[in-house]
Amino acid sequence: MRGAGGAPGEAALAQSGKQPPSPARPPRSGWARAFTPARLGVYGFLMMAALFFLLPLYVMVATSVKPMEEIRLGALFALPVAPTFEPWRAAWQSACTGLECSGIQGGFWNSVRIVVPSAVLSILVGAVNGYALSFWRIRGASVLFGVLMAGAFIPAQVMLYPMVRMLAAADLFGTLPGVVLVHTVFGMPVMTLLFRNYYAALPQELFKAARIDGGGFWRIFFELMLPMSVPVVVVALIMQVTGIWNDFLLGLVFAGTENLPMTVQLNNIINTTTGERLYNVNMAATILTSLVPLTLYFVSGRWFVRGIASGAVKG
Amino acid sequence: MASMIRRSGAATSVAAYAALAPMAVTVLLCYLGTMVWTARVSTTSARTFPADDFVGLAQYVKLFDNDRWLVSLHNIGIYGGLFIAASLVAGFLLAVFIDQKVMAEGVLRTVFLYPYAMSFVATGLVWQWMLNPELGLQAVLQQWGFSGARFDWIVDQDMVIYTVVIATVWQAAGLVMALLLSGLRGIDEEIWKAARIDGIPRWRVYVSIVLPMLGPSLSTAFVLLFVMVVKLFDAVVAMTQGGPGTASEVPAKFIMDYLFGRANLGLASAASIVLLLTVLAIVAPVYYAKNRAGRRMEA
Amino acid sequence: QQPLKANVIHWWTSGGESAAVRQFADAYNKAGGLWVDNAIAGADQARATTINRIVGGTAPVAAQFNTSKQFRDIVEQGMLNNVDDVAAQGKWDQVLPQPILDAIRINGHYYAAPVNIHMPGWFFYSKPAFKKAGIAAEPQNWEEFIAALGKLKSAGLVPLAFGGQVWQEKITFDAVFAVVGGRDLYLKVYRDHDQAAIKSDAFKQVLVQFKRLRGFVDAGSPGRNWNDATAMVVSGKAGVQIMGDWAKGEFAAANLVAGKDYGCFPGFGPKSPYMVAGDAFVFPKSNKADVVKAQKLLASVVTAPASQVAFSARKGSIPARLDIDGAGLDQCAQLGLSIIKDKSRQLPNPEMLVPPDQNGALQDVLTNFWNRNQAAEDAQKAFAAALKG
Amino acid sequence: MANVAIRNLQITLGGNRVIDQLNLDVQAGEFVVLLGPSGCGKSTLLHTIAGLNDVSDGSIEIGGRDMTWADPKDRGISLVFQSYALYPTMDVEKNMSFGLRINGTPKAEIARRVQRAADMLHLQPLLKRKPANLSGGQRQRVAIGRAIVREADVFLFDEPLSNLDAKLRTELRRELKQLHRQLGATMIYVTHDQVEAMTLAGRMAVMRGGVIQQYDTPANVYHTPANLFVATFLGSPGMNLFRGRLAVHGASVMFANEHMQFDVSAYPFADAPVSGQACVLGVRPEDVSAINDGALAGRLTLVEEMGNHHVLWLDFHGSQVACILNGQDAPAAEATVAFRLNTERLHLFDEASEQRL
Amino acid sequence: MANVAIRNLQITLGGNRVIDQLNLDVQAGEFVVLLGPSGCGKSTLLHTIAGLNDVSDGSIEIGGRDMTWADPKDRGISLVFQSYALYPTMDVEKNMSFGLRINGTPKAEIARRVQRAADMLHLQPLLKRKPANLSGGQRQRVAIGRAIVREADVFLFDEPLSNLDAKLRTELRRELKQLHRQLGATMIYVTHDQVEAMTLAGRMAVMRGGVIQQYDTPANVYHTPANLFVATFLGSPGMNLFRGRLAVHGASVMFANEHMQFDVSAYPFADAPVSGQACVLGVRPEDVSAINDGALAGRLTLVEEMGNHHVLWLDFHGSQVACILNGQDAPAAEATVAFRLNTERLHLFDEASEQRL
Ligand SMILES: Nc1ncnc2c1ncn2[C@@H]1O[C@H](COP(=O)(O)OP(=O)(O)OP(=O)(O)O)[C@@H](O)[C@H]1O
Ligand SMILES: Nc1ncnc2c1ncn2[C@@H]1O[C@H](COP(=O)(O)OP(=O)(O)OP(=O)(O)O)[C@@H](O)[C@H]1O
Ligand SMILES: [Mg+2]
Ligand SMILES: [Mg+2]
Repeated sequence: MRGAGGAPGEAALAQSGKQPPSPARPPRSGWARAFTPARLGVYGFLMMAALFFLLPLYVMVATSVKPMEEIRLGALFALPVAPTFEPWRAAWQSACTGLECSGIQGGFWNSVRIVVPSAVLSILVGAVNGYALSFWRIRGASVLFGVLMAGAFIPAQVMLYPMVRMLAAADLFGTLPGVVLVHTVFGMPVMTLLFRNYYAALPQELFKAARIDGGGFWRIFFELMLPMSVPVVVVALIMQVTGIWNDFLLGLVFAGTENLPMTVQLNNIINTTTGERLYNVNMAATILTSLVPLTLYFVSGRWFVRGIASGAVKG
Repeated sequence: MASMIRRSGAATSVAAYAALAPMAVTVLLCYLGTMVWTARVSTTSARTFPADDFVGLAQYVKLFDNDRWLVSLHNIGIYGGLFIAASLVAGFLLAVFIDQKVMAEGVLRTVFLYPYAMSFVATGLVWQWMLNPELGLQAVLQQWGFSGARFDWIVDQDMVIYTVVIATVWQAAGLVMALLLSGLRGIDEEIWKAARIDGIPRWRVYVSIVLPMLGPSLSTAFVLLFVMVVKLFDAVVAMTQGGPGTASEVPAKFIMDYLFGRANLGLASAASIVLLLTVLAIVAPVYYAKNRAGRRMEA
Repeated sequence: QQPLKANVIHWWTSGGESAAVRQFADAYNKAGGLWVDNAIAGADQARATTINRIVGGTAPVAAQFNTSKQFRDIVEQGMLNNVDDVAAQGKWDQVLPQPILDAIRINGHYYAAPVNIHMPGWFFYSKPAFKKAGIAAEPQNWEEFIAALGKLKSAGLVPLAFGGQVWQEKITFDAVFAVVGGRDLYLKVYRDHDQAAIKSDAFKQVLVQFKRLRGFVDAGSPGRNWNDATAMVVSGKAGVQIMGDWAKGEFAAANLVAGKDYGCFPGFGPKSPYMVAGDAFVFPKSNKADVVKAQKLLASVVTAPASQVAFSARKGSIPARLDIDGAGLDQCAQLGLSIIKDKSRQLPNPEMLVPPDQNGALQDVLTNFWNRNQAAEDAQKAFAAALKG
Repeated sequence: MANVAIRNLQITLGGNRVIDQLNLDVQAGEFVVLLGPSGCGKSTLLHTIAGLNDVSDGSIEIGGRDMTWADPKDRGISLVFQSYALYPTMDVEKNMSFGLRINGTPKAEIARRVQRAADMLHLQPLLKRKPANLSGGQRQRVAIGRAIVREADVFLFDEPLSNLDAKLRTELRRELKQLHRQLGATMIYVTHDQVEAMTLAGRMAVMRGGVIQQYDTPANVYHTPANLFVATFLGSPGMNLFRGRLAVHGASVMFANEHMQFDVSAYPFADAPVSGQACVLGVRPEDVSAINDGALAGRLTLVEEMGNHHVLWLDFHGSQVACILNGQDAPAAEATVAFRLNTERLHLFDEASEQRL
Repeated sequence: MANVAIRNLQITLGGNRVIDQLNLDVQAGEFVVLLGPSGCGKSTLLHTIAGLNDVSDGSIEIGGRDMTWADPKDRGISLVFQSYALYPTMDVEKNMSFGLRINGTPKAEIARRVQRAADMLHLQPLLKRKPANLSGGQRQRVAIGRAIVREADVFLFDEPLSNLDAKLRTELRRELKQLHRQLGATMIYVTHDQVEAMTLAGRMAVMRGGVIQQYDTPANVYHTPANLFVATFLGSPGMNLFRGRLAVHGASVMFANEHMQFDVSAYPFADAPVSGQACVLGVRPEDVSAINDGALAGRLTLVEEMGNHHVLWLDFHGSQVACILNGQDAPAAEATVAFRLNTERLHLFDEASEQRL
């Protein structure tokens, strides 16, 4: 627990008033810590960075609560004069997305139905591949992996036509399993790479120990490797949930008309060729759509575990 | 008898082969398959649909006759270098600073990651506005009295590609941060202790000890960013539509335009193949060298 | 009996468009069908989806295309049903303008049902801005127009609200081409790919005049969306915008009325050509009787005079049929409708004449010419090369 | 040269009170060995002195200055980690030199010190290897090397020689002693090897459950253990124990149980002995002589051949008595062996408190 | 019960030939200790037997079957890693039971075995802790626990007790011995502790640089070392060496150098001695007696107090001679001490080949 606040100890010190007489550094608890120059530097940097990152969000939010008349004036950074939440309401339930005018809510559950199995499956497959590649010596595996990684560089759009034909041949075109499969296929290169490299950094001895313990391929994977993969699984989740949730193309092409994800509605709202554009609704819809991944980002912190392999080996 | 079969290595099992079967199928069918298919199509005169004639390298000739393709290649070179470097640096810095036991870590992490969650169709538009000299930052600065302030890169043919770098780094840095943070958090506590004993300043620990230990995470991030570079499309469409003129055209947009709007599958395929070969030419030697080094260590 | 279900792919997704497509849907439903809406924003995206669904075996009953060369390939692949019966019944050959007929009739068969005509080269102007700049009347020729822009500039306004995106540059060019170069040159170049015409001085003059506009746009124009440019006219910040008739939707959304708050003219003088573009439905191949039935029903519904007017009134376009009384339409549309009845003023837009990839190449040539410091001669050469290839 | 003074130290790790009210004074230049059973808090103590654990209560003084909250790098210490904690991406040489380079030590000086450490630790041929490619003992030597190149005021060694062979260990033990003399540095050294402890320590602290049981010279700790724990903890094989009671008759004091009776009048009792007191008699194996005229007898159950001596394990009324035989030839197993205890070197402990009488 | 037979084994790691043409035969149920300097290839050998390293050449037979390429889990082995290799995400109990759960051992049986191991290793109160929250010795005990619950045919121990205190070590040593008897399993055990080696080994293999130097019972290895390396490697303090030459006069053979002369006629020469042969004479410290009428004399430079004995270091014409004194009181330093060598227990080695004569 590197420099961990040591909260209980400090509390005790403060209460008993037994401050050491001439400490080179006083007990480091929350507030006292916050005011060393180094801490100020840290917070300074983070504030600056946060400002840079938040500026576009500010514009988006401000735009989303302005009426269109205000937006047409082009005062981008101005606070809304007559803030309105109508665009948000509209984005959620009454913006037109074609014949229907019921906002983006329509595809929400479809998106959930797509994202959950797709994310789980693609992460699982990626983890298994990464694990097999870094711990098991399999003939030809590195060649396969090389081709897979090369595949990551082909634009998905180029692959659409043959994929459509293959799925149609397998009778999976336009079905939920079909789109899940497609997401798994397209997620495979990056997921595999992610896990492969993560496992490469783990002590090989752990795997050896598990082999001695008689662990087969799957047991070692599920009982040893997966629990140790928590931080990387979180990253994978962040990537896949975001990617699949925001995916528009594959959902549109492969999911079938019954299962179109929310982003198709989103796209219909914000992306028109010759129709009029309601920027406030567009912004609101965009932010609304991203709430699911954002929630994931926010709660993912506790899984960024510290020192997950600590104490495993001597060396 | 086992010795005859298993000479290749001790750690092999049927399950391992079985586990990799989905990958093998995917690679062969979806990736290798499409690559071959694309290569084949690139030698036809296919328009909206794949054709089965053979026109040799005509599409390639056409491709390299195309000014816009050459501009795209040039742009992606500049863009790629800057984007990858900037994203790695920014992501690493963010990861390091967020790792300082700061308050509101969850909020900050979300702040740095949120751009990744939002469709570039909308955020790209916001960037376009913000960078627009008449609407955005330059206008604001001039309103504040800095009449000489100029920030009109987005309308400047020579500078526009850098605005794409800014916006895409803004989008990708958070992901790099998350990736490196997960690597960072995996490092054994004792290493930190040892470094503290050695009297190594924190920043130096990050640079000299942690960074090398993050090697695998960094290489993941690198490949990820590289893929983003090659597939760069949304941001350009949303921010500049490739303009002014063709100044911010990129290969993926070229391919997409010819694939859909311009209905020239043959040319788009040829462009994909050229792009892929370029990537391979850059990546393959590195991959090969790394693999060899790895094998040498193991052997 | 089951209503005839029809999956329809189209890219009309914004508020006004939604209202417009509802006219078709309602009419179709009333005629005994069941409209199943498959709206997909973005023309390219929607077309690609149509093709993918056809390939994947889940083709829609009907899909929107532009009345252009875009669906020639699909026809050649034998992937579309024709609607010859409906066309014969509706006497399309008599009621539709020639450019539209040329686009939808391939090898003597009708492969699309045209729904409207868009004119992509309208000149919209802000009345308050004109007033402010002291411009009394609409310019009657190109030079007057340039002079008007000059006045706007002197008044401290942005003379030309311009969105520096490739397709906007292209339609602006085509508008300039039509009014400056004239109908004959236009057809020689676009329809006949006549190299001599392209290399002519007249054509060079078109390029020069086009480039002249550049002096009247603001620094923020590159990359700008068309509706942001329209907003400049709406707010009176800018004087003129050259844009398709769909821009009226933005004016309407801002509660501006044509003829009162803003003006529109499709060209200069009484004989200026009227460029014809538009949308149509195509009908993917199917042997299923009820699908074919649905397709025929749909084709007749969307080409029916009433639904055409109802649609265009909301879409901002004009009906594809010439035998229609446009009373329900706005001022600009009525103007357009009256013009198009004059055969000599009908002018197909380039997409009807040039295949998509060449059209794209022309866009590239023009955007370079517009944005770079390029001589008109060089652009002329590039233009010629793009149309040759 | 710096002393280390620890006052009322309390350390809590993961909710466990690991060190409790610990006091320890190490003189400047002293060599102190920490000894104690596994898990008693030795490593924790070293880490705390080094400033790697947060202190719950108490203070740590190094070189006369309160360092309770000082940064590890300001304490003038260096530490060999029990788990090595080598930098995995650096080769052996960089592992050793990294701290010095950061401190801005001149290049030549770094080279010299690394050179010397490598020579001393026989790491010369391995300087360019990464830790992952080293054997356990080699890694441990790198860990030692990294600590000693720093030439700190206070060296903290956490079982630095545990994975080395006896020969190398003897050699390094001597080198460390020499380093100690040469640098005049203070050293605190954790080991489980009693030979190491005995030969290196100026003083030695025996810990148990986070509490120091005895802190004295090795000889004193060995020959006059403060309590039963210390008595049994040191020595191998361990001290033989016999339960019994004291009987005081005027000046004569007897220890007795069912099987034996001894006159312990000569024993240097701390307090006057009380008749009937339940106590434990301890005798080290080397003070048990297997001789023919021994008064006691046991059945020989096991002979351990130790190279230079034998250990005889005798069954004496159900309990095992160890006895060291320096002669060459051990009797055969199952024989009955007579033995006697060296009454001058007995140890007596109170049965209840386990303190030395 | 399974034998282990290694034939012409060759192992290359990272380009280094670590094990070279090694042959080793371990009988079923035997207890073999591997001994050798740090980095000589002991761990590598164990890992290879376990199937964790790829074999460059040679074969490994376990339980009569060729296992050179068999999967680790099919070899019926269990291994204590020198570096522990505990599963960081599992608590102590799960670490130990993992292998059993994999084998599908019944729950009750698992509980019983884990219980027993935890008792034996004093891990009872720590069963729910994760490795990161354990002390070094505790981790090592978990590593042992994980191996012994498996009750394999062949146990491989890589310095399993190095981080434990002497008392616990003695206790566990005995427990392991008992386990060995009880299970009748074959055990191969790496240690640096010679006491451990001596007490545990049925036979012991002394390795050096990947090559086995001697493979024999502990007593034989100690008393008749095959070469100079083995002679000096074993024993603490190490054997005293004197360089000299042989002089053969008929049946009488003399060893002589400038300072000493000995009749070594009684020495059991393997080959007939050659006059003038340069050789090394070795005497273990316990065979050096410091007695008043000794023929040789040295200046006492250092007295090491070892608890139950003293080691005297004598300066004999510039070289150090160690001598073990079992008496209580050591002479003062700097005194001149007379000593004599036990001529019956001398060792002679050829100076060039270092082989025993
Ligand atoms: N992965 C590796 N790559 C290269 N060399 C290695 C590797 N692992 C071990 N070695 C070398 O092989 C030799 C034998 O190593 P091994 O771990 O078997 O030694 P050991 O006898 O167990 O030593 P110790 O007693 O120090 O643990 C050592 O010199 C070591 O440096
Ligand atoms: N992070 C931790 N959380 C909870 N308990 C801990 C932690 N680290 C150590 N302990 C416990 O504190 C006690 C002391 O640990 P320490 O490492 O100081 O022991 P040690 O004396 O060095 O033992 P060893 O000789 O086995 O290395 C042990 O019982 C251990 O289980
Ligand atoms: Mg410890
Ligand atoms: Mg080893």
